[in-house]
Amino acid sequence: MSYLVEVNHLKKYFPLKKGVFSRHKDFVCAVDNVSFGISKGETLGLVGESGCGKTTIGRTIMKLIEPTSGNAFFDSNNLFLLNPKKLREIRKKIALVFQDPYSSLNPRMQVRDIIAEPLTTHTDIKNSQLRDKVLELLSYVGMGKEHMMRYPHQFSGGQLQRISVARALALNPSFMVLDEPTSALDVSVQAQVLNLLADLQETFNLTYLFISHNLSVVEHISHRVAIMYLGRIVEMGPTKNIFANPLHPYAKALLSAVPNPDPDHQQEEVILTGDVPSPVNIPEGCRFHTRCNYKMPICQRIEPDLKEKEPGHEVACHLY
Amino acid sequence: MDNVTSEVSQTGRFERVYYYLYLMRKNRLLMLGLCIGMILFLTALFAPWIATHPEDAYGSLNMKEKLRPPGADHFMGTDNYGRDIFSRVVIGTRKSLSIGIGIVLIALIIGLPLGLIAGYYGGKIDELLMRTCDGFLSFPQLLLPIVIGGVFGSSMKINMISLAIVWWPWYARLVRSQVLLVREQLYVMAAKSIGVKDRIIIVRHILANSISPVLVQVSLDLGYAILASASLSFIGIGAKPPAAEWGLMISEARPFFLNFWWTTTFPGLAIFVSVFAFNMLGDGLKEVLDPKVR
Amino acid sequence: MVIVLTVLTMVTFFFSTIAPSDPAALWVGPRPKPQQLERVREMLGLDKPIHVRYLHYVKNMVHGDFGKSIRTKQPITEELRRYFPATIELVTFAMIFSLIIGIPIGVYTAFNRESFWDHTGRIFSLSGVAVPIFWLGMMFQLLFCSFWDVLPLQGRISSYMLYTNPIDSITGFHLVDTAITGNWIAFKSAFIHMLLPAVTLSFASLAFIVRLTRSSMIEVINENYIRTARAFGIGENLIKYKYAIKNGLIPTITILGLSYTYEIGGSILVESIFDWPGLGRYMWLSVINNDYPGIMGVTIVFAVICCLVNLIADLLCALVDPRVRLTGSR
Amino acid sequence: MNRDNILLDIKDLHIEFSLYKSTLKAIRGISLTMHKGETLGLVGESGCGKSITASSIMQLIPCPPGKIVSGEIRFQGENLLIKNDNQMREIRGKTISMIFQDPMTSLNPVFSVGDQIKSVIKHHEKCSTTAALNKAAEMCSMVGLADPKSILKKYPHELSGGMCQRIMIAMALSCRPSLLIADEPTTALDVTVQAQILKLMRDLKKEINTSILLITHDLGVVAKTCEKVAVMYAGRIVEYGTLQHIFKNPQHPYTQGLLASTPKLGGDKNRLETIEGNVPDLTTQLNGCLFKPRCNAVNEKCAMESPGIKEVEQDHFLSCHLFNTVK
Repeated sequence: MSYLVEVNHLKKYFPLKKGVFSRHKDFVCAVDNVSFGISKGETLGLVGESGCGKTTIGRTIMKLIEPTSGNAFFDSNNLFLLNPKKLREIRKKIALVFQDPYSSLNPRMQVRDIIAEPLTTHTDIKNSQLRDKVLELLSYVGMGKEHMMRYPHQFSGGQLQRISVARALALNPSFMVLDEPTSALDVSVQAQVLNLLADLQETFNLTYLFISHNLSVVEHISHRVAIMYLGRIVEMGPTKNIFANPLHPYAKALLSAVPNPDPDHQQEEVILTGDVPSPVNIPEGCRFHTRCNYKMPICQRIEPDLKEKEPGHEVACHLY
Repeated sequence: MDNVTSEVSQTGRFERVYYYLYLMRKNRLLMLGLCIGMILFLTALFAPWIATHPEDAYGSLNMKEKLRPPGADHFMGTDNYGRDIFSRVVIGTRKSLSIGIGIVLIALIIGLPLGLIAGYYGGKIDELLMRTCDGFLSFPQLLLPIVIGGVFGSSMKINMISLAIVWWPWYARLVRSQVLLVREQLYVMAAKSIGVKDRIIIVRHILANSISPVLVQVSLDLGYAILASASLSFIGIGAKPPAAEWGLMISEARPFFLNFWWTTTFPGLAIFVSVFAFNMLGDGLKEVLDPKVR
Repeated sequence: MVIVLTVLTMVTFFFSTIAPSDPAALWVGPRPKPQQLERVREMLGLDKPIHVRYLHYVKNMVHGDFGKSIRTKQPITEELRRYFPATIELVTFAMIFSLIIGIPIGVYTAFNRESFWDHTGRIFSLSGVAVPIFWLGMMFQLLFCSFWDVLPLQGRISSYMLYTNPIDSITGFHLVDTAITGNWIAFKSAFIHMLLPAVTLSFASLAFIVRLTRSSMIEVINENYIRTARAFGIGENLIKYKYAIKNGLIPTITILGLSYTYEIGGSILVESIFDWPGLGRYMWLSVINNDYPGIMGVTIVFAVICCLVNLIADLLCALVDPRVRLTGSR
Repeated sequence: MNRDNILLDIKDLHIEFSLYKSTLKAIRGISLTMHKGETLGLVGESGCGKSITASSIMQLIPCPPGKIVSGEIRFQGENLLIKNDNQMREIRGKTISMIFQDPMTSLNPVFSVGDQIKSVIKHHEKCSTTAALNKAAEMCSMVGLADPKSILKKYPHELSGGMCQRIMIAMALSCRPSLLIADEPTTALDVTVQAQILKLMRDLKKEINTSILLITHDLGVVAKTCEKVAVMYAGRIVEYGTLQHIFKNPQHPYTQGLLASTPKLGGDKNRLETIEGNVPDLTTQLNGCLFKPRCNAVNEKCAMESPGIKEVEQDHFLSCHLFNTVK
């Protein structure tokens, strides 16, 4: 099977400046050796708690952040080795939608100009053609002419997120990175945006990388899921398998911690002790061993690799 | 408290403009500053027609009228050469305003782009620029102009340039700090992800969203620049006699002002009022533009 | 800091060498003879190449020798040593004055927003930074010395005091010296001489401190943790004067260094008006007499003071704000 | 239900905020009864006024611009709205405590956490500093913080979000209040930490028998912790009942829509139901049922009069004209 998007051994360390006098440099290990692939038309959900590096992955793929090492392929072009001109070409095919709709749109620009920005940057469309195109894009997301001249502050969060999606669609991308697109929205509006995304995927055969901390949303929209902990993927596989039968102790705890809006839903709760360690001092060995309930001696020394347990279902744990 | 405090309006393209105009009208400070500022500019523009004895500003002596107190002929009295102080103060407006604007403009022209670049790109350039700024800012503002003036002799032009040299770091720092805030906004990253060119990002997204504190600073600084250049003239660097310059007029009156109060009081008031006006203007603008102070 | 000082010496030295007027000519006086000029040039070392002169200058400076003043023909180091305490005393007194007055006003107006005193304080602080201090000093002289005649016009101490109640110079600060030795008559004289210049000098930073304290206090009382304190039933006064003040004063402390350097700059103006025998007046005299070695000497001393003050301000900041203390960066 | 058992009784509360050129009627007539020992969840979307309701109980609404127009809040039989500041201060933190959404900014950054807990205890119990510090350490170990002595010496920025929230809870419970108001206590936290905090709150409730008013937008959190639920929409309570009533037998179209649009773990992968349209603009004069523009089953009555809140079965209250027709 060939992937549309493939990421190999991606690493991103952020240098941490400590004081004026100390020369010693620490690193925030945001993404540590992550590999995955996404087929065409598929949605890969990337879940994890805050600070686990999921947003960094999305931004590194877009080359908004320089990777420390590793490769990312899009349509068999290595994104990290392309010259700037080629990269601009490729970028048209990849779009990004951000978490916070209130700050991802420039408050001093009209909706018309916001949506037209990708078009004016990459194409020569002008005047009435441009206007028609903007209208068409707005109609995809269920908005119309009356919204074109307004400024972002005149819209609600859900509408703003629709505008962001419309902008992302402007250049007919084939791949979209959705960075927590619904976490700033209310549930009823979230449902609208999720449905919209599903519809668009069907209409344009889009491929999604869906980044979120909300497991219920990820389960709802993704075909496959990757669970991250402290910069690493600890478990990855088809959505159904992962949610029915999580293998990694962290995945188990995470799933059991999701509050289910059903009072009769009785589940055994796995409560983890302590907090996520700082990404500056990652524990030796398996990075989860400090909070793991199934800790073995080997976990303190050797870091487990992702291994295929069932077909397509990989897990990084010494238990398996 | 949810969205109680965000005053989102759903109607009208110019709603925001109206809103600012409304706040501006409501702000007495701003309006007062604006009025005095306008009067100052008009005075500067029509100075030769307003002054009752315009020739006095350019060094004509009239020893018969020496040190007259304020009266019908001389609203603010005369100085030790019999020159009409009112006329000299009025004509001095030109010099003070133009030097103030000059200083701020030069400082802005140097500081704004440097701050933008340092803030946007960061790294080594940023480090170098900020250390330079720190260096400048940790000394009294008047020190370097005094040294320069003391060494090169005094002239208004040198005065202006040397003040601009110590002034630009303030702008560089202000712009940089703003850019650092705006740069982290997601719309900048969104523009980058679309592939918009750096130049356009800087102008359309970053500059447009970080300019309002700079505007505030400019209006405040117009006043401070006038004050600083007057101070230099007072020390004896800058304007040369017989020029009609406020700081110089006060300095010239020093030997005898204890007996002839009007010789220093009025030029000083002129400085005070103009600096005060620009201060009010800047402070009012800040209240209008910055929701936090409101 | 060392870099800043090095650059500064280079800049000032560079300026003095490219200055349009000839130091030797100034040394000799009007209508010099060529031989005289030659001799003075040699004496001042002006015939050597520029980098040699610079190194020589720096070497001497490190040894505490700033050369001789062209104006007074005295060694500058000695003169600076004599004038140094007077300036420090004046500026520190002014600084303390502006803090003691400024912080309470700022806090009070912040807690009583939109009240009569708030508006008054606001106008005061706006005008404070707008008033030219040299003019203000002269107005004070007009009022207090000429019109009401309650305070001395200028100087650091009454001249007859030197005969009637001579001051034992221990620290060089008159107020401290007289207080230690119990010389209260001289103390009183020094104090009343200090009042006008110090108030004049502190005026701008006083206004600045009022403004800054007010705005930062207002910001702090809108913070979440103040709401928390209220939600736990802590009394309004305790919230204001214990919880909010510590947060609200942090910005004021961070600008202490800045205000001090600002007042040092202002001392040039104020000392020249009040004939205060300090560095600022020395600077002024050097400037109007084109005395480059003098200007350079004072500049270097001012720069060193400013660097030290900024360092102390940073340390003070770390003392108050635990966040700064731990991250170690500014 | 037993009358003496009523802890908190809110009657027809109206709150307004004056804004630039308009007035925001944030709370439009809320009536709510809470019994002793109960955990009540107040749910709703952003802007529906749930936080304002909570703050109004503590009288922490900044006024101006806020103003309680009418209504009455009875706590243990006493009307809180007629109490003066001093009397309220006695109640705040002692009999009613409150914790907030963002634990990191809710603690003062320049005082150590021990200092902050200590001063709350000292303020209400009038005891010595050492006694207060001991009590603080005791509270810390109660909320599951290991090594309380060293934690008390730390500053808020040295602690994680979860730890700060534990400190807040310790502070809130230190005087054994009869009511704890928790305003979105876990929204800023990660899921695994949220699970820790929710478990802690459940355990502590059993231990010290405090009633909890939990404000949240997350139906999952409510289902996990509460016994009773009140659903708010646009400044009104639209439905109020036990957990079973609301989740298993919702009657109001908004409650139904809200539940259907929430993705559930293990739920079917069909399209999510949505509630079309937007929340009404609360600065305008609104007549009739506020949910009418987004409701699929409107009748002529909805536009005319605002539906009052009625008990439709025991302990299940509803504010909808459709009730009889739906059944």
